[in-house]
Amino acid sequence: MTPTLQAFLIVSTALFSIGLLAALSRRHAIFILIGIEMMLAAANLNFIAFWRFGPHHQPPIGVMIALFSIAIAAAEAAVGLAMVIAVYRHYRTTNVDQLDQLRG
Amino acid sequence: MSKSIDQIFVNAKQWLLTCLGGSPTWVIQVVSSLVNIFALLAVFLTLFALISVLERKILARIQNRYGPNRVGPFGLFQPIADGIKMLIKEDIVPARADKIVHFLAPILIAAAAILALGVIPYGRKMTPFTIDGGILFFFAVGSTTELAVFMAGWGSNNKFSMLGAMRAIAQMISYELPLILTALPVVMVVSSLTPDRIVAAQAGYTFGLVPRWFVFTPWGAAAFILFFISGLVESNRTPFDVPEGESEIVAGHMTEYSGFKYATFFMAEYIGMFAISGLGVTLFLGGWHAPARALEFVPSYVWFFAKLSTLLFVYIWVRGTLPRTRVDQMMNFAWKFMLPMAFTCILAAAVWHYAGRGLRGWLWSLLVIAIVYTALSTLLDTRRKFAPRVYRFAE
Amino acid sequence: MNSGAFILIAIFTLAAALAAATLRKLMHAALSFALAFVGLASSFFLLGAEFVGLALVFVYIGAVAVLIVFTILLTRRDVEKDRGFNWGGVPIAVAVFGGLTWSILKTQSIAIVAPRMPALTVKQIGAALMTSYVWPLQCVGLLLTAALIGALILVIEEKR
Amino acid sequence: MNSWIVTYLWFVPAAPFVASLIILTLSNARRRSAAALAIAGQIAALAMSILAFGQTLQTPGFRVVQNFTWFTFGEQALRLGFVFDPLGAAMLLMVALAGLCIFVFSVGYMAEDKNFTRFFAYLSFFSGAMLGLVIANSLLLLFIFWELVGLASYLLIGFWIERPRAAEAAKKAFITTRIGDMGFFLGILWLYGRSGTLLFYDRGNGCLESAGLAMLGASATFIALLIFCGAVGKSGQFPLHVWLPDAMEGPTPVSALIHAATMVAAGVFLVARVYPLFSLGPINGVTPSLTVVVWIGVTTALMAALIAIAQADIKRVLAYSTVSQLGLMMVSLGVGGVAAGIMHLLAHGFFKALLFLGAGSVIHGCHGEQDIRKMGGLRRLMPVTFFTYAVGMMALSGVPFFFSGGWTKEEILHATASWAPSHAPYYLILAGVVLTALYMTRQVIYVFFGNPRATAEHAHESPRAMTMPLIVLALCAIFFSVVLTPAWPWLHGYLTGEPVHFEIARLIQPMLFVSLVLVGGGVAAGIWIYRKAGAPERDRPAEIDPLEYAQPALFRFLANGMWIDELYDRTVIAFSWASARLSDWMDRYFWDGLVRGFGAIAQLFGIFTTSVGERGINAGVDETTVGTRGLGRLISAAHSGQIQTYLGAVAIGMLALLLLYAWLA
Repeated sequence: MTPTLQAFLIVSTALFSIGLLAALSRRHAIFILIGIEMMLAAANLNFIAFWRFGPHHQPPIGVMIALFSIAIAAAEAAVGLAMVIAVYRHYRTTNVDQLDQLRG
Repeated sequence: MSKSIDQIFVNAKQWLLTCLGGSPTWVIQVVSSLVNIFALLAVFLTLFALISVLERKILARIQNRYGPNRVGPFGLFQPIADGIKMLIKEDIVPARADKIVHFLAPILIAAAAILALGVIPYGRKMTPFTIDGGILFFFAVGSTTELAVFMAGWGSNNKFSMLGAMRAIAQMISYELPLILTALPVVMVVSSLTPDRIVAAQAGYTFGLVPRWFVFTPWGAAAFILFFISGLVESNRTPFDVPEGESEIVAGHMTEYSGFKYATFFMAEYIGMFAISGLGVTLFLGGWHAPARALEFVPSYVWFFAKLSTLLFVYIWVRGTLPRTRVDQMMNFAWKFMLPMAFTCILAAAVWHYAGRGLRGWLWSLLVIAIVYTALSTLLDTRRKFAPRVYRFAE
Repeated sequence: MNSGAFILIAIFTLAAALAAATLRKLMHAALSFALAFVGLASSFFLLGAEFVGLALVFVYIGAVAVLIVFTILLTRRDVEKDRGFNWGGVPIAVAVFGGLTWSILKTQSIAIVAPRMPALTVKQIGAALMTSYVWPLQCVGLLLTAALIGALILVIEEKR
Repeated sequence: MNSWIVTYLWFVPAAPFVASLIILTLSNARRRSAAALAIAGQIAALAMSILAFGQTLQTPGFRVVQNFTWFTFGEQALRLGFVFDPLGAAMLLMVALAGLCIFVFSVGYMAEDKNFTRFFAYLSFFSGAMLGLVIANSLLLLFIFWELVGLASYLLIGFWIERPRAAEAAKKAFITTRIGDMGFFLGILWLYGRSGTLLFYDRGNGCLESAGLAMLGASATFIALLIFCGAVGKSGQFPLHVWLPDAMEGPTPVSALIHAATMVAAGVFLVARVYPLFSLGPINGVTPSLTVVVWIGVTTALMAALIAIAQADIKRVLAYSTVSQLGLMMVSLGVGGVAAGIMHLLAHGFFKALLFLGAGSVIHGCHGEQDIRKMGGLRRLMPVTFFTYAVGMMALSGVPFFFSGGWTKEEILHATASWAPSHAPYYLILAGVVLTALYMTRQVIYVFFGNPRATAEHAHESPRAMTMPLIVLALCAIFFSVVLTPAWPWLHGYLTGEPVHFEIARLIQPMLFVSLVLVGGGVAAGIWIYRKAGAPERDRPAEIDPLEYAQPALFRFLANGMWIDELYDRTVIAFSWASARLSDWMDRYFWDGLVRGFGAIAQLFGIFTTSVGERGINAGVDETTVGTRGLGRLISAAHSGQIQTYLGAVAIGMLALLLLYAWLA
């Protein structure tokens, strides 16, 4: 017995939801970044899974997209964390509840 | 005859597995892996013990004293005594420490170091785990060390630990780039990330005399020197042992560790050193290939370990000779010299390849490296004063 | 592909991810985050994408996790303060999970097992990267450079 | 027939151009390298010119052409090209050689100047443009170089920009020549319109070849006259000659190079180049356009010679003499003696450069003094300058046998004498010859004889860098006559393509005695009139010119250039000012008033609409605004400013989409 595509998709959905939870519920800005990274990783898992379970394995499109997405996620993390530090310097806090200067 | 000696360990493992005949495939796989793991651990822990005492002996010779000579013949049983001492010491965990992180750090760091050993070909058909992207695996596993060091620094909740960890991570990240970039020309030239292929590509002899190791090409020599320096930094060895500089920050991230945990750190450091040296041997020194055709009857693993031992000796020699560098000098060196030179090696390898890999390519790539080296060293003339030291801390 | 391995990896990954999302101590959460990615990388291995798995470990544990712990370190004074948990996010996350899972289970066309596949070698990936995907590769390189410079400019101390 | 030489001909102008560009990038302090570069460029150009010249010797009537397409618009391709024939070759050699001498001279003359490098950049630039002009095979390309030459001239006249007079002179030169160039350009356009090509020679299709000329018909006369306008401006012919004397404000080497030897000769060269256009007509040799050329030339020659007699500035005398000689060349061209005119142009280039450089040496020796009345007795103080200057003076005066100017002048006289329509130009030119001898004698006496006056007492000989070019040029002025003598008129043959043979008998001709008598008369008259110049004589004070003492009114008339500048001031310039004022007034009051009127109307309309807006529309808008603001306040509550809220909203939106999709499916 081997796992089906559905099983992988459900795992990735769960990972996505956990990422969403982290991004939605935690007050610390870093958690939002962690959550977003996890959501991106869930998407990567989907890409790889669809590629693996699909009929065509050449060219490895899913792998390519996952690789590029990893690179982009790395860039996003770098800039995001730099922003966290900049925000911390400026407001002396990383609590996203207190960062509401744009409140209408 | 020489063939069977060369393959003695492979055959032994094969024989061991035949005893399991009839078992399901996954059992055989697991057993095979376990055999590999135990063999690795046995060899390298012995080597660790041997090197720890040899280092002290060699350092002692360099410093004109005897070194350990009480326990056993020539003090050879010293590591056993040390081990016993470490085991029976009290394991102290600071009260304010983050206990879990503090506990996990040495385990993770040792695991990472040992994992890295798994992809190196130690002899003909003697690669414990053949992975398609073996070099990538090595670096991927190696990069987890940084996290482990940070865990040690953070978990100890001690300013010396934290500072040491910061220094260690800063230098490891800075030198990881040249380390990887200097491995790149070899990967490019072989067009494979598999260590076995890389070793296979270095078989044969030019004019039947000079082995075709990459260290004998200009770019290979330059890359090997850069790789060796980066390896020194990555394993926190003198002259780059800033993170654990005793005179400044006690023992860096290991300050709050004692007993067996400390021994684990110590062991991880040495095993990391073996791994880096092993990779250096694989990438540049022809792996397990013999240095001359006449010497090919000697088993391949002997050659590998001979080369490894030579490198380790140089490590120890450097430690006995050079003083510790300053942090800012080290960083300047990494970003302003090592990185550009690493890129130059890539360029020179490309030049070597496109000029036909012969004498012409040899000369051209030498020219490229010489030009960049001259330009860089003129620009970074050390007689000129570096900019005044500026330390940046986030408040 | 083995169900046992899959289940082990899935449980490990999700448990680590859940820990990353909920652990009170930020540092523990960050380390769990790294652990979750180890699990994810193993599932990539399981799916035959070894290279991506290694790249994932390399990038996330070697770089992103280190960045995160560094950021935690640099904003340390703020970290120790007690933080509430915004419970409003839980129903949304659960609803999203429920909705997606329901739709996945409802779609019968994806209840398939993996076809046989020759191993994907690094060489093939390299060939693809250097031929049909060279343009995206260059773009990503540019993006990373831009991100590097941007991050540096963001964190460099302003002159007073 | 195509030769390799023409393919690489563009190197000749390119060498000085490149040198100029490099010099421009040098700092002011790199004087030595600037001079070296400029001279190296010039030597390269000279060497290549000699090489090219050697090619032309092989066959009589040598002419090679290299054309290329510059750009294409629509179906028309605009083609440029280079041509190389004896005319161009001789000019090339003269320009390069004289230029080299002047470059070397400048090293000494400008040694103290702080903008030394800039000077050499300009000089090289000029040299490149002039060399390009000579070998251009397209009227357009020629015009481009023509204008570049004009630009160089402008820059160099105004080189001492801090002197207001220099700046004025530069402006004057630029604008005056521009008037001529206007005509020139119109001529080019007309020519292009008629013949469809601007190439001179193009395998029988060029505008100077039979096919092209056939297309022109009667318009050829007008086109030729328009092109002649350009020549008049550049060569300082009668109505537009006023800029040339003023151009002497520039450094002396510039006067020598540009305003004596090369650039001003470009006008003559232009006429010679497009001579087929001029000579196209029913009666071959005498066309309306050529008649105009003759009369303009005669007027200029005589008038300038007269004015030169009354000038006190050493350089202005030479400048008017240049104008006069250019007039002479024009006459020669007009009466059909093209070869004679060009020969005189070449000879004149050498000896006039010599004279100017000699003048420069004198000025240098007298610490910047230019007034000949304040010099005197320099023959002992500056012997080299004196001897070379004397050679130049005799060449210019046309002393036969030994000096190049004498033979060429002879040729011109021959050509003019045989002009069918009228003999008047011939006699007028003979008068010009006498006057030339007279004013040159006057100048030499003033400068070199008598006792040193004023600043001349401390004069000194110039450095080697300045005397060497003088000697070279003096030798040129003498030995150049070898190829000019009627006994062996090699240059004549070279230019016309006719075979040449040696015949000693032709050396002695009646014309020779005529000119000998005239020149001798002029010199004798000069010596007699000015024997006591610079010294008091009876009741005449020392600083008063003998001629001025005798005829004050006439002298003033001549000294002020026959009041032509003043005439222009009163007429042309006054008219320009008046029209400018009128335009200004129109602009200020008429057009402005119109605009203001419209503005006022618009303003009135604005006031009207404002009141309507205030009363009627605004009230409604206000209500709407209040309503919008309330709505905005309501909506802004959703803007919590917290990203997590937004993220949650996005998630809920995604969920809603999912449900919608499920419901639809």
